[in-house]
Amino acid sequence: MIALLLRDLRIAVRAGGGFGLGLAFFLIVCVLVPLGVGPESATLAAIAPGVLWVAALLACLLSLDRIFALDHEDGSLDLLATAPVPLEGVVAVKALAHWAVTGLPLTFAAPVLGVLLHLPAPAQGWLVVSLALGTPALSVIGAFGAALTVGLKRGGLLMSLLVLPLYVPTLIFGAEIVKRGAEGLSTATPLALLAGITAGVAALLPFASAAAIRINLR
Amino acid sequence: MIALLLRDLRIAVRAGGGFGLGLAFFLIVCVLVPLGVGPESATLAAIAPGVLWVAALLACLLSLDRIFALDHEDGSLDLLATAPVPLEGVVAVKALAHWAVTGLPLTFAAPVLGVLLHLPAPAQGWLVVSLALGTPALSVIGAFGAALTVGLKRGGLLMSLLVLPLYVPTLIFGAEIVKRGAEGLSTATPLALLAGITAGVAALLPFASAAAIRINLR
Amino acid sequence: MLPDLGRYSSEVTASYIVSLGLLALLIALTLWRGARVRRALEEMEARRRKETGHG
Amino acid sequence: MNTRPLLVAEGLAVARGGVPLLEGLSFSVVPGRALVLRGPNGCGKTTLLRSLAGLQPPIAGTVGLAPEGAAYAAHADGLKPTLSAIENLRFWAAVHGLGPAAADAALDRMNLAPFRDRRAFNLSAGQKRRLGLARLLVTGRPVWMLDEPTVSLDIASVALFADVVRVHLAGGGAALIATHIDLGLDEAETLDLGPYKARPPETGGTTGAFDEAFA
Amino acid sequence: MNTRPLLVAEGLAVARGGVPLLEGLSFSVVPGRALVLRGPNGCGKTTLLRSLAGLQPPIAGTVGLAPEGAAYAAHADGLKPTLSAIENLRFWAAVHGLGPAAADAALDRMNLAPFRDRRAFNLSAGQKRRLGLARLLVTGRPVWMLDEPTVSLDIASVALFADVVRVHLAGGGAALIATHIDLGLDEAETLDLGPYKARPPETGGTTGAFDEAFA
Amino acid sequence: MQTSARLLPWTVGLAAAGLVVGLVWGFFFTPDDFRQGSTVKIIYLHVPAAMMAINAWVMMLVTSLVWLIRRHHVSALAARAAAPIGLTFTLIALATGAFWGQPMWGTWWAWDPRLTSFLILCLFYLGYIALWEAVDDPDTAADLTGVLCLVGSVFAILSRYAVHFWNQGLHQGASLSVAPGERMSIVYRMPLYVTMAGFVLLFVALVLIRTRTEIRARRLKALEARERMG
Ligand code: HEM
Ligand SMILES: Nc1ncnc2c1ncn2[C@@H]1O[C@H](COP(=O)(O)OP(=O)(O)OP(=O)(O)O)[C@@H](O)[C@H]1O
Ligand SMILES: Nc1ncnc2c1ncn2[C@@H]1O[C@H](COP(=O)(O)OP(=O)(O)OP(=O)(O)O)[C@@H](O)[C@H]1O
Ligand SMILES: [Mg+2]
Ligand SMILES: [Mg+2]
Repeated sequence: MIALLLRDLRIAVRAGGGFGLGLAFFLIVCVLVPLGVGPESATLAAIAPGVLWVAALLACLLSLDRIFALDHEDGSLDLLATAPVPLEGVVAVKALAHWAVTGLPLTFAAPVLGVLLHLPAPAQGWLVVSLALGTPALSVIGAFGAALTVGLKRGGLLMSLLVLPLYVPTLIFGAEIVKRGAEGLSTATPLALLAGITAGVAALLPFASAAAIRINLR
Repeated sequence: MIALLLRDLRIAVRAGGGFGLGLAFFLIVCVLVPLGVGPESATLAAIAPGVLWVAALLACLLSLDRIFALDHEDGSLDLLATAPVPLEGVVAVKALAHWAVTGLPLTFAAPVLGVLLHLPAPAQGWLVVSLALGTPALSVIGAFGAALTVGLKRGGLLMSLLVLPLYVPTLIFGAEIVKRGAEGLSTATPLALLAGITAGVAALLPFASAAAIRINLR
Repeated sequence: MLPDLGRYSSEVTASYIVSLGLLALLIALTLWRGARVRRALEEMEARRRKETGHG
Repeated sequence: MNTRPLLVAEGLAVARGGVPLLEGLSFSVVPGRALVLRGPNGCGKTTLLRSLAGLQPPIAGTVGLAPEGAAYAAHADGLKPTLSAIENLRFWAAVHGLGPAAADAALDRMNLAPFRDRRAFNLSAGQKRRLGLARLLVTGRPVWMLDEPTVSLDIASVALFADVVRVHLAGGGAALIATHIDLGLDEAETLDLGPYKARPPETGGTTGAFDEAFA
Repeated sequence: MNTRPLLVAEGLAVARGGVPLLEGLSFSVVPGRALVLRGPNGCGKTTLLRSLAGLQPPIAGTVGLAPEGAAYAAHADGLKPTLSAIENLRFWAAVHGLGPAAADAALDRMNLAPFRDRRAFNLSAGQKRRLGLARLLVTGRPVWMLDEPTVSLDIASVALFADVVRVHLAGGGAALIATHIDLGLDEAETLDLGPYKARPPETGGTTGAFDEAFA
Repeated sequence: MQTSARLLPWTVGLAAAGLVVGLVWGFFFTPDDFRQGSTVKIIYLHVPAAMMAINAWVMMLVTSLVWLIRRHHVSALAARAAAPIGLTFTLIALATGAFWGQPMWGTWWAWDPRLTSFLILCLFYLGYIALWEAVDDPDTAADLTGVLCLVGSVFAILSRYAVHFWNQGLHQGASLSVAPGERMSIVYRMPLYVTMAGFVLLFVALVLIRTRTEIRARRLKALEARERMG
């Protein structure tokens, strides 16, 4: 388990492993949006929460694309399945590793981009909080999607297709938190709901993912 | 050449080949944005052009992720490089195939999503035009990025990092066209510039891409 | 002896600190890596010289 | 050493993609013995091994095998291209609850020591394969299931590998090897899969799906 | 048949990852003959073949080969998993300017006819390999460069393949084969790469260009 | 190597001198601007940094060309060495600019064309460095990044025009050039010149050091590889 975590992290920080690239993607999307939408700071401020969350979501999505696929191609997934470790654990650990490589950096980088998008100061804190709470859910759900599509060549896009709908609740509550924070309203409810989602997902989805992988392997 | 085109298209329409998935991704992003940003139609209308273009751009990006990587993994790129066809041609054809699979459907689907984002009616036509003009450039530029990263495992994200900045001009002009269309201004200048970019890129970049591939193969 | 920076003292000082900080970081990294690589290379060459000396 | 078989297959029938390939297979492997599976390409060796390893369910018959009894080595080696040889091995050792020492030993055993810190990505075909086989040594599993283990190994390496297997058998292990070449293992009896080819259902074979046309 | 060599290598030295592997290689292959490259794992066979095929520049020496003279078959087969066997072949035939007829012929030749419409993805290891070799028949190139062509082929298929090569040679072609097993080709002379192992530059070996060159 | 070794101490010394003098002078001994108040002092960091950020990329472009055409290894390594420095300067320009914007424009960040194009330049730096890191065969990496640098430069210029087309900004123009409008008085310009010189020399010095490091690193890599081969 620990070994698996370490290995995944090590692979991630190796050349071409894509550490920090999720971050870069996040950054770039946040830069592109104003280029498309236009520089009026009022508009930007209005859409900032939504854009930031969508960007974070896409960054996660893109980076977990091949979370299992690579292991499948080189056969290590077969071997892990026959190894004396529960496949559920494997899935959970891989999701965790992915979060550590993607979600965590995103959370820290978010405020800077908030500034770029003229996100009102009070909302900054809430942005960080909501991301810290929400990104783990993104990773776990994404791992499920990756597990479903592990067998397929070019599964990447199909996966995003499957996963994005699953992301909807997380996105809505996450963005809601930031929006309310910006307007100085109470954020208790969405916070609770978001936390609930993350907890539930982290507790249950790994089993589904493991099942999906087993099916894909035979 | 023709054979290559047909083959790529056939692979694309095969199961898991990712035809229409770019489209679906486009659709989903356009759906997610209102969820994140909120339902006020005024805001949406204001940001519609930008969002649509950014979404289209990401859809392209995601789907061309592994345009060469797959051929590299299974060795067909080596064989194509030794085959009696110019590598530049190969690159161009692959970009073309990618466009036919991604950019083209996007263009047709755009108006629907425009409505969904309250894009004012007059802009609809311009949206289609700008996409039709711009997406080929996206494919060609993307092919260049893919060529640069072909050797690498998990090159996908690095590629987006390399490619997205290159997309900036296309994005700006494309979105500008739609915005001006929405406001009923003249769109001649950005149209001309966009067309210029597409033409220039299509004419020159394949050589750079081919060079990059040759380098990666040795 | 700091000159009084009027209303904007915070901005000015902050910008100076940040910039000099960044520069310092860059320089530190450069020197550190330089030293590390040089050391590694030297001991590697020493080893090779010994081997070729023996053989 | 005791002779309770480590692996027992009874009336086994396996299918791939809905096509029954082999049926009526019954055999058992006792400690210290190896069983070499022979058969033309596509007769179902890989499929059989996957079924025995529990990666896919047989369509008929039973597999008697201690849980965590078998280590499976497939066509693919399960190596991470960006990790060094030793890192790859250490990982598998850790997964199977063995320490790094075991990994080092295994590396030397397959004499890959010179490539200890080389990215797997930068190994030649045969070196990769050897590394993949070294993995078996860090599983600590009694039954080895090997799918064409000697692919792209040179003569020396094949001999080395045969040696490793011999030691494993001597240590009370067992091995199931699908291969086309002769390993020169005198502990090995050979099982030709030809006779067990699944008959089309009309003639009483196990029924699969309708793409019999190919099989 | 004429005996102007189809492939001439002079004073060839090849490197991989900046490390010189082989040097001082000089040989030539005339029509009708095959050259079998032998050498332990990692001695540089693959690298040599890639250099000869023009995929990577040699660090010294020259390769004399007609443009479009060689067909290269690597460790990987260049098959599209989602395309059927025949579609894969037809594609390569078209790329080399041959018609679908050639593809069908090649398929039968490697007796893959039963798997004509099976996705490459669903072929067994050996079947995949055979399909990859069938590709050579649709290139129409005189010089074949084969990297361990018989990997995971059963005995029958090896014989079949040797036969195909024999015919190719008889037709005035030539072949360069890196392999560890004996193909039983009597047209083949063997070249052992052992003696050509690159020496370290101290003892006058070729240097990997810039890297060690500068002081 | 030898030439650089001889050059190094001088550049280092001069760079240090220039920076210290210029910055101290600028920070302590210049009057406040009547409009901008003390914020004008930021210019001594901002402008040189911005200038060098651009020039660094130009330098990389040139060296990449030299590598691609003449296959001169050192120049490729020089390009690699320059990238992080350029990135740092870009960040400094951005940061100081941001701090300047707060009082002047009342916002940390505005999507002003020059600012935006700088942000994009920053992205190009990131991509370039990432590619260097990702490819592990040195020559391949050099070639690829070289190609990227060429194409990137073209697109960087394109983007600049695109951005200007996209939004007319509130950022002041190059007032050092003979602009008709407000020219900074001599009081501000002298220290500015000095700091600029300082930044240039600093850049040169760093490039020299880093290039030497890169060369050593590469030799090291080669020797290790050879050792493994035995
Ligand atoms: C964060 C955003 C900013 C960026 C990226 C930025 C970037 C630049 C660049 C690229 C230059 C050109 C240097 C040259 O022409 O050689 C420049 C010069 C300058 N900037 Fe900024 N700037 C920013 C914010 C500001 C702000 C907020 C102010 C003050 C209101 C400002 C004042 C100046 C001045 C006075 C110059 C000197 C013009 C000249 O003499 O060339 N900048 N900046
Ligand atoms: N990218 C690389 N960097 C450094 N060394 C490498 C790289 N790739 C391969 N090597 C080394 O180059 C040597 C030659 O590899 P090559 O694949 O040519 O051997 P081979 O003769 O084909 O071996 P095999 O018979 O196992 O295929 C091997 O020792 C390998 O470890
Ligand atoms: N997904 C699939 N659907 C249908 N048939 C399949 C599928 N995968 C493999 N097959 C067929 O199943 C048969 C057995 O495949 P298997 O890989 O077990 O053969 P094998 O004995 O391992 O051959 P080899 O010695 O070449 O590895 C082959 O004829 C193959 O064509
Ligand atoms: Mg098999
Ligand atoms: Mg090889």
